[in-house]
Amino acid sequence: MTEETTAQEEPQETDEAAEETIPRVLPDDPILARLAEPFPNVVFTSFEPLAGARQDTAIVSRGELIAFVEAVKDAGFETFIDVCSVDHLNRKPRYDVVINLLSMQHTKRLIVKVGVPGDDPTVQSISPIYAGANFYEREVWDLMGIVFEGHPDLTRIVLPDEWEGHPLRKDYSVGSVPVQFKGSHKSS
Amino acid sequence: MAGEVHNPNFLLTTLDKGVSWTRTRSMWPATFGLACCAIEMMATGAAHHDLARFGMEVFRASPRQADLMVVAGRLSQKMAPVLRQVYDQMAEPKWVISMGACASTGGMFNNYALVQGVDEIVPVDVYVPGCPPGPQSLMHGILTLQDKIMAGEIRRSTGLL
Amino acid sequence: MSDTPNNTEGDAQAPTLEPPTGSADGSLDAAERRRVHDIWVAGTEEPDWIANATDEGAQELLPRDMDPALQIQRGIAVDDDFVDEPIVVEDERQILNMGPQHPATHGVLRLHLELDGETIRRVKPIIGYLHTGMEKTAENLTYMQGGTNVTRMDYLSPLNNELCYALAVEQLLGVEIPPRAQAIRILMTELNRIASHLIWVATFGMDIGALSMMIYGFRDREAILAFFEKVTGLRMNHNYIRPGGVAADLPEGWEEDIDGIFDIVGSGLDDYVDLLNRNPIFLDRTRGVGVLTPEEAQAYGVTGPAARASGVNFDLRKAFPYSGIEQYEFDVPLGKHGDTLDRYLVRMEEMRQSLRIVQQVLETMPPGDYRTDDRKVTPPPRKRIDESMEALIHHFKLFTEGFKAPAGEVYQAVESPRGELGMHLVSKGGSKPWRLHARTPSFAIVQALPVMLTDQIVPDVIATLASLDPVLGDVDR
Amino acid sequence: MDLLAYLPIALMFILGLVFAVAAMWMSWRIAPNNPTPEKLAPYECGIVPLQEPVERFPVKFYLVAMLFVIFDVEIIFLFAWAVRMDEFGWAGIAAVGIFMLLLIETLGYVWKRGALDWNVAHRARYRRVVAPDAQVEEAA
Repeated sequence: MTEETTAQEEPQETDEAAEETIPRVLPDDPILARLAEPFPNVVFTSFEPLAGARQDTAIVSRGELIAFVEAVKDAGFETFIDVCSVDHLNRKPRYDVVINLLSMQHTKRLIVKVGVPGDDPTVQSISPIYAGANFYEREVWDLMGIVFEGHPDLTRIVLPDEWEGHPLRKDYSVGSVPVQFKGSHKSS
Repeated sequence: MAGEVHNPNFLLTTLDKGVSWTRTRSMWPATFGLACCAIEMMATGAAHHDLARFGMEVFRASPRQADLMVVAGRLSQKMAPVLRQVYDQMAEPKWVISMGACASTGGMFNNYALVQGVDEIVPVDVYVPGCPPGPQSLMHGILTLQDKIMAGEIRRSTGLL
Repeated sequence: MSDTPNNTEGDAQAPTLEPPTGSADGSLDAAERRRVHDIWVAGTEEPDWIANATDEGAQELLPRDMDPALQIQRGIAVDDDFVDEPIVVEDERQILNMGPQHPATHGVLRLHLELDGETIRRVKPIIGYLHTGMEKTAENLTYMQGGTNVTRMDYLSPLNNELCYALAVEQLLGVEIPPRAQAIRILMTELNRIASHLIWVATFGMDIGALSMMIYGFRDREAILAFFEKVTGLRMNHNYIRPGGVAADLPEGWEEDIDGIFDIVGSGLDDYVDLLNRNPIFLDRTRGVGVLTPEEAQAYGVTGPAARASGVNFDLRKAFPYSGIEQYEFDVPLGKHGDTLDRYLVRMEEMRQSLRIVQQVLETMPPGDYRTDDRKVTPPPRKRIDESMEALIHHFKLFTEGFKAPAGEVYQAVESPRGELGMHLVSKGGSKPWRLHARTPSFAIVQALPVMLTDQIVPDVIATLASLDPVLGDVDR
Repeated sequence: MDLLAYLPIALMFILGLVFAVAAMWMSWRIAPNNPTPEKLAPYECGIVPLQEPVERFPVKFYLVAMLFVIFDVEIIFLFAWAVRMDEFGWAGIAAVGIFMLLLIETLGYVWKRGALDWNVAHRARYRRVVAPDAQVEEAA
């Protein structure tokens, strides 16, 4: 089962230019198949865990994110669940914005992943499509520093206003106070 | 209070002891519940463990009517000025109990987000250990504070009483 | 680009979410009375007519005449909620803080209210006053220690957090959990749901004015906490459900304790129903207050009892069953109007259903091991250590460096008392998670507050907030 | 003129005075008192307000206060009657009836004019739940 997840790994490197090495396999699920036709270079992978739901992931490039999310919404994924971000630090598109959507009608989940480069961390905001994405995108901006264009109110939500830096980035230290007893971990 | 009593019908005490006694027996805590310790503080205040036995009949929300501030929970950097403001707006004489490991020393969250110990912001009288401290430990902390008040002097007396 | 979810089961007369019709060209003067409420926008300077403003500069309420395009982009154009002419005087406007230190905000939530007399014209929830940086801390704790960090997020239902974290890690490891451990997990999380709903009933009653509910709720909850203390050793923050099973087996005589809980909580529930359900004051305070329509619930990601009260028929325990819960039968209560009364009725019914599940677990508790015997994941029993060298090595490695999880990205969701609690776990093969994001239900509930609270009077805000039961540890993490 | 008869009253008066003054003096001497600026600032749930809160309160609060005063004073008048109700007989009841009628009439007027209406029932969301079938013309 583990090679399944590793297979999931390398498509991220190539999501910018979808090479031909990965055969264009349409997902077996009818809804996702219908969704996949109009978007040739969106890579669909799925991961069958031991417990819980089958996890379908769609790796999208930044350019067509808005179009794809709108298509996903029309395909029946009407419930917005989550937007979060992952800092891969030394991977080529450094950040991953992970959008989690749920379809209550078909009881299906879809995770949309967008690679965001480290030097210009901006991506389109999906709050016009899902109003629920507002606070989540503000939190991602606040903690990870990814700017969402078109977001109505991109201010800090969780940290005090005058805070500098984005703590969840891997190069931001934990900021722990060194504890007095000997041999404790230095303030990493 | 007063040690030896010649005549059992007389109760000899000093003004300090008398006033301190009145202060300790009806301290109203200001609700400053932040996180998990606040749930234990509410459980202590509810019927089963009943703080009213120690004179803490009711948790006053506004600092104007409170004598004791129980900081129950983890204090984040964004909440620190609020804590200081509420502490300043409490009327003297006022005391602070720092309830739980997170309030006393930042607890298990030694990171950027928490103030590592409430005593960096407000003077603390009693630290209650535990994560969260059970109702019994909180009550023990309150009794310790009452003994501390009984021992202390009420005000620097300036000559003429 | 109107934002109209094609939702089928919303009842007919609930409004769909389209931007105001009169604004094809974006100008709003046509429908003067149908003023559009934005939720909040900041970053533009404050107009002079707002009498005063409190601090936190960047997060001020936006002036009323904001750019219509932004309103359309908002997606949710909450129509002015008045049917006939509103009795609201425009210029007597006041900005108040229902601030972090407030008895009725269930923690350190701050509501930035713009008031017209008692009517609330605009609300802005400001959070972050309990931000503990848990997601950053999670990256420095091994998988074994992660439970202690995660269990302090939603401090009213710690066992649900631990279960979600444990399931996510087990998905990565692909380890098989013995049936007894799965049954114990369901037993503990359902009892935790009842304890969490009991606190909710206590504070909900107290906020509405039934002060004695606070005493009853906490009194009944003590019975469950005593059972938790007996099984896990702690009243809260147990770290009992760990990757690979549970920390310890159930003590002898746990069946009698559960029967004791049935009597106390069962009779307690009947008392609350007699006390509240036909009480005219309670009904007046809760009917029609804080209405959330099914489309808004889905658009904002509100799940759990708050969404089920609006008629959204979705429960994770039925849709995506986990940890063997599909073998117990229980039903999912649904409301119709999505107001505070329906949320109350849904939660009371949920407590009864949880009691039913605990009853079934009590009857069908399988024997066997309470954690997996794959010694790479769970430590060997204590006495084995001094018998075999290999057990000692396992024990030593597990507690110093922790086990290594294969690389991968996993999302696991669990039905917590407040809604869908999900853990997005990314691992790069080390013994510490590379990234752990917790999708918490209260965050979505707080975000949907403006939609429910606009044009209400202040006492209704307290009733609505109490019925939604947000936990601020959940919101700020 | 036996001033002595009035001695108890004088004593009571003096005692009252002494007790009041002693209590005030005791609290002034013993209770700590340092009015810091924060303490004098208005309490806004812990947030430091930039400016003083607005002085112009909406008129609706003033209306409710006035109504309370009117009906409270009305009750006080009733006390005098209630104490000796049986002696006054029907004449008493008639007098009080007229007095009460006047005030109930004002209550009716005020109720109709909407002073007691906190526009809870005017909200579409509230109407849809409380009276779903009432065909009220929705705003266009």
